[in-house]
Amino acid sequence: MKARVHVSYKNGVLDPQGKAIGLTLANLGFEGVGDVRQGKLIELDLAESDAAAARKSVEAMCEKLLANTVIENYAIELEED
Amino acid sequence: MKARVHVSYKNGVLDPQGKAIGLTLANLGFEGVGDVRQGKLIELDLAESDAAAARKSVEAMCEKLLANTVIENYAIELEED
Amino acid sequence: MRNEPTITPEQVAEHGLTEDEYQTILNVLGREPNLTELGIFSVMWSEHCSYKSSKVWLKTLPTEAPWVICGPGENAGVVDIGDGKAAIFKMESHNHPSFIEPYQGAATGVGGILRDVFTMGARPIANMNALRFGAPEDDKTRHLVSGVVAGIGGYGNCVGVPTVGGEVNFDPAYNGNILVNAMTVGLADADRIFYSAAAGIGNPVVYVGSKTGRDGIHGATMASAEFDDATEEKRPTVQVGDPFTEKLLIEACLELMATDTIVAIQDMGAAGLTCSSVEMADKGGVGFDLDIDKVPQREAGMTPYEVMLSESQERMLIVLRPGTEAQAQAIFDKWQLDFAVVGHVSDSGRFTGRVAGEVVFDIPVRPLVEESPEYERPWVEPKAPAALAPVTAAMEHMAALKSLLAGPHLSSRRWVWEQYDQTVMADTVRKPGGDAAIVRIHGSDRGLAIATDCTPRYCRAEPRQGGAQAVAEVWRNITSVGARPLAITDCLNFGNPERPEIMGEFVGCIQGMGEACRTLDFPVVSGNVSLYNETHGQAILPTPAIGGIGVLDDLERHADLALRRDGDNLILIGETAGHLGQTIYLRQLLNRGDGPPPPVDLTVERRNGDFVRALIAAGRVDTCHDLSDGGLLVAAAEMAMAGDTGLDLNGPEDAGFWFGEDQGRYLLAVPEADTAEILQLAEQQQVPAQSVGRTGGEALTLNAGAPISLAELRRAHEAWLPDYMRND
Amino acid sequence: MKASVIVFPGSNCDRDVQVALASAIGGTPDTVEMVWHGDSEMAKTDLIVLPGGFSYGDYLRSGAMSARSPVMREVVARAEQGVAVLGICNGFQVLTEAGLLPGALLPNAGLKFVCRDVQIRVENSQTLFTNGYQQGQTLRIPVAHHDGQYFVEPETLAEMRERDQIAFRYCDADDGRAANPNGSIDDIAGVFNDRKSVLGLMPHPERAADAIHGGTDGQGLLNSLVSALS
Ligand SMILES: Nc1ncnc2c1ncn2[C@@H]1O[C@H](COP(=O)(O)OP(=O)(O)O)[C@@H](O)[C@H]1O
Ligand SMILES: [Mg+2]
Repeated sequence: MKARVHVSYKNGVLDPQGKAIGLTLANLGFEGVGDVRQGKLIELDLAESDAAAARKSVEAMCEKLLANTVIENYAIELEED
Repeated sequence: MKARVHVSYKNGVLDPQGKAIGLTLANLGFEGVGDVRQGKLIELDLAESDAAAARKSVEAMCEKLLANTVIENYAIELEED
Repeated sequence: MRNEPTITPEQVAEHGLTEDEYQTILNVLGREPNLTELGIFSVMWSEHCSYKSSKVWLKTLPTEAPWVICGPGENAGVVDIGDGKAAIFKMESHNHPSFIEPYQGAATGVGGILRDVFTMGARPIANMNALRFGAPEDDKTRHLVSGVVAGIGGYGNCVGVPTVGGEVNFDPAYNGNILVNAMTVGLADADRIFYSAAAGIGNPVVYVGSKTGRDGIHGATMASAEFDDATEEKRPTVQVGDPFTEKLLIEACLELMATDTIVAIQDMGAAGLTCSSVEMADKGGVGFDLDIDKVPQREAGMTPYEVMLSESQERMLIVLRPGTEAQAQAIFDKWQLDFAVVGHVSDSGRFTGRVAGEVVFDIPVRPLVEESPEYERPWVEPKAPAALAPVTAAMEHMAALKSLLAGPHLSSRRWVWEQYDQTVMADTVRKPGGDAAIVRIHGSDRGLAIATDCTPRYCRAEPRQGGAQAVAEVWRNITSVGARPLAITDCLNFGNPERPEIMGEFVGCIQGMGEACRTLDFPVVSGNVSLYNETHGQAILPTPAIGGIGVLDDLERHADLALRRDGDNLILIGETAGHLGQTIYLRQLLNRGDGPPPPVDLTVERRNGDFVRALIAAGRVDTCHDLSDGGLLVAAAEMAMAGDTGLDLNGPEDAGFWFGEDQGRYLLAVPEADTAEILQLAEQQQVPAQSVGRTGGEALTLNAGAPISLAELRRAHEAWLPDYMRND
Repeated sequence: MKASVIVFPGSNCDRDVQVALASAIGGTPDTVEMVWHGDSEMAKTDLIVLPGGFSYGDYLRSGAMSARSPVMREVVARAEQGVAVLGICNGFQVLTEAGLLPGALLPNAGLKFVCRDVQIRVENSQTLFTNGYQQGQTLRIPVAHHDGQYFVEPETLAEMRERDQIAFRYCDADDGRAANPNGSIDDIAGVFNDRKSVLGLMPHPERAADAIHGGTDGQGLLNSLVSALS
């Protein structure tokens, strides 16, 4: 089973990277670009084949390591091989 | 329209971040975690409402700024508001 | 005024205000506050902003000297360093945020202290960091070390200010409350210092930097509250630092400061726009009238409460001369920073905010500052430590040395400082690894020496001695490189001041610091207090971290600790009684923490230090190291390893001689030809001095025992921290 | 010789390299011109320097945003005319992002910022940047970077070797640690373009150019330029 974890800053937390990208896109002449946010996408190969068990384990990984929930949210997507 | 750009290292480019995450997960006692890769996810709010035009413009952003195609691949997903 | 629901007792309590404090608010306003006003009072009267528990004691510290241009009370302290230049410096804590989010907490700590310094007109030229973590065995420690160090580096490196030194301690007392204290030193022209007192009725009040978001609201109150299990649940907002914007802000502000447009300037730190406005208005004896809707905002729909209490980073407030708005704006536009006229200076003496013309808060400035609570917290005299029980040597001395060098307390901190850019700006003369860092005063042959220190276990055992020792050790470290110590900043980290024992520690440390400052002519010019560092009633060790600076009039004449030559005599300066109480030797090798800390005799400290400094300044000594944690044998080994030159040491056999931590001592390496004369000079000046060894070879030998190679020692010394952090 | 240093928002070694270059030229600092990134005009110059720092915070990718700033179009045009271009640290990253040098700079293999002295070997002393050194000479110069891991496709690397485009390699650590501080492929610390008119390197020669730095091995690079271009 494959898991994709998307870690992003919570709403209201400053995202300096996103801000700088937005500025540069504007400087490059791209128009109509509003808010830009940059997050992480972590892809994991899991031996686990049961979806519920996999989700539980990835959730634990997020809480313990992949995200700092003080400032970050995470979302998990699972995909059968 | 919202665009999500997923930027990841090409095969053959070392991904030390992914590797470090994998190691730490193992140290934390998570079992059965195989390959781990870390990429970026860039989310853009676009004024453009036509999907084809939006994709074209985001492709240009990727080629010009968001990805370095010497080392990275990118994938674009669009989402109506 | 907009109609808002009346304030409930719960709201008052949630804002950390006591009933008495709330009653004072009612008296000041002559009516009930609205929620925004309550928020403003609460942050202004928080421990962090009002120093309500510490003020009475801080006033007892000496703050003056002929070279002090500006002491405590402004954003940072300013001292004259000669040649028309001034050094501006301060230290600040970011303890609580760093525990919750180590990377961002530490990073924004560095950002905050940088702003305190450049807001006064200085270009930051050096950063320092004093870090205290829990026991290495504690689950959280490794993760905290990793994040804090990366965060300090992440911010300072990006901004382009070298991090040139600091300290790292581990002790179980910090398990639930780590300490992250950051210091910045800046350089300015002595006649171009900028202050925060607003003036000029009608002058524009200008906001520059980043936009205001909903981050860090209640940060100032959080920094003043004790931790409990619910804290992690509450998930207080920690700010994310943007060092890139900070770098632009430094350049833009310095560019603006070169013009003639600024009346007053102040960074927005704790309590953001509220605290900066109120302080500027109060210092100038004027009022401030703000249009809240003109404040650049990152998010839609922010309430005045949120705008006023936000602790978004990288923002400054400026009062401009009338008519200079366009000139100023052009500079901030160039650096792509926000710029907005958000109000004006008024003669009302009131702090007023409006949204769409409607008044949303209206508070008299003077009482908001002057009626702030000030407590004479009860305190008890700390118990005198019991006498030291007899000590039997733990093991053979060389084995003890190796074990100490390879342990958590005395191992090399290279793993830490290599994550910091130590050489950007190309003026770093002495990097981390010595007693004090040295940074060249740009474009001259002069330098600044910078050191931070504190020995918390001494402070716990005997606060008064500990407070004096911390100041003395900084003075000694600066002296060791040959610099003239000028002044200090402090960061006073303690537990809950409402407990009389803790308040007793605080009082004792301050008294000791004050005595040391007076005797050593080393005044306090800035500082910061961080209280309530406790979890479940477990307080940290009392930790008055001291940061000091000194000046070197001739960079050619400075000393460092690396042995340079074979055949030098190693001269020990100062009295060695063999004091083992509270030493690292006792603690690490015998697992004991008893006895009094080493006594500090400030007159002797001064006499010995003045002697050593004069020798270095005269160009007669170029190799010097002060003695501190671990005592004589550790210091000698550090000199040998740094210079890759061996030592043959001779002296009495007792552990106290080699590992005692008697104060006021230095080791000098002196060529044979000069030795007799230097010993004679010492005798004339009643400075104890004796030869304890001779340099040469590639090993350390003690009293003709089995040698231990420098390579082996170095391996032991360098290994502990990287090994410990291997899997962070 | 006329030299220009490009200043990007977030550059922080611009002054350092200005001071070091001016001293190599033998003038006061203002003899070296500072050019703001937003300017697309640049006076005639013999050497363009892209300094170290964190332009645009190193956000997204180091050097990525600066490489797209207006002044870089002019730098690329001048480089094509043969004007010498030197990129140090962040400047090296900008040059690869702008396509003036092959390859890319990835985060250090150790994932940490690293600031320490390294030893590098001069691999090609027949260029305007390195003529003051001996072939194979070892230099001690500090690095200070987070993203210094040089990467290039194996085929390109083979071509680069063929054409003597490797300028410096990390070598002989003298403190028992790995010589290569960042995991760079083939231990590469600096590379030339095909014409040897553009050099990018991670170590900071301007921080080893004055007795107070504790070493002056970087001075040779600046002196080489002065003697070649004056
Ligand atoms: N956090 C840190 N950041 C930078 N340098 C550090 C840090 N901790 C320790 N160092 C450096 O390591 C050396 C030894 O530190 P320490 O043992 O505290 O010195 P001392 O005993 O002279 O006070 C000093 O040069 C100090 O600046
Ligand atoms: Mg010392």
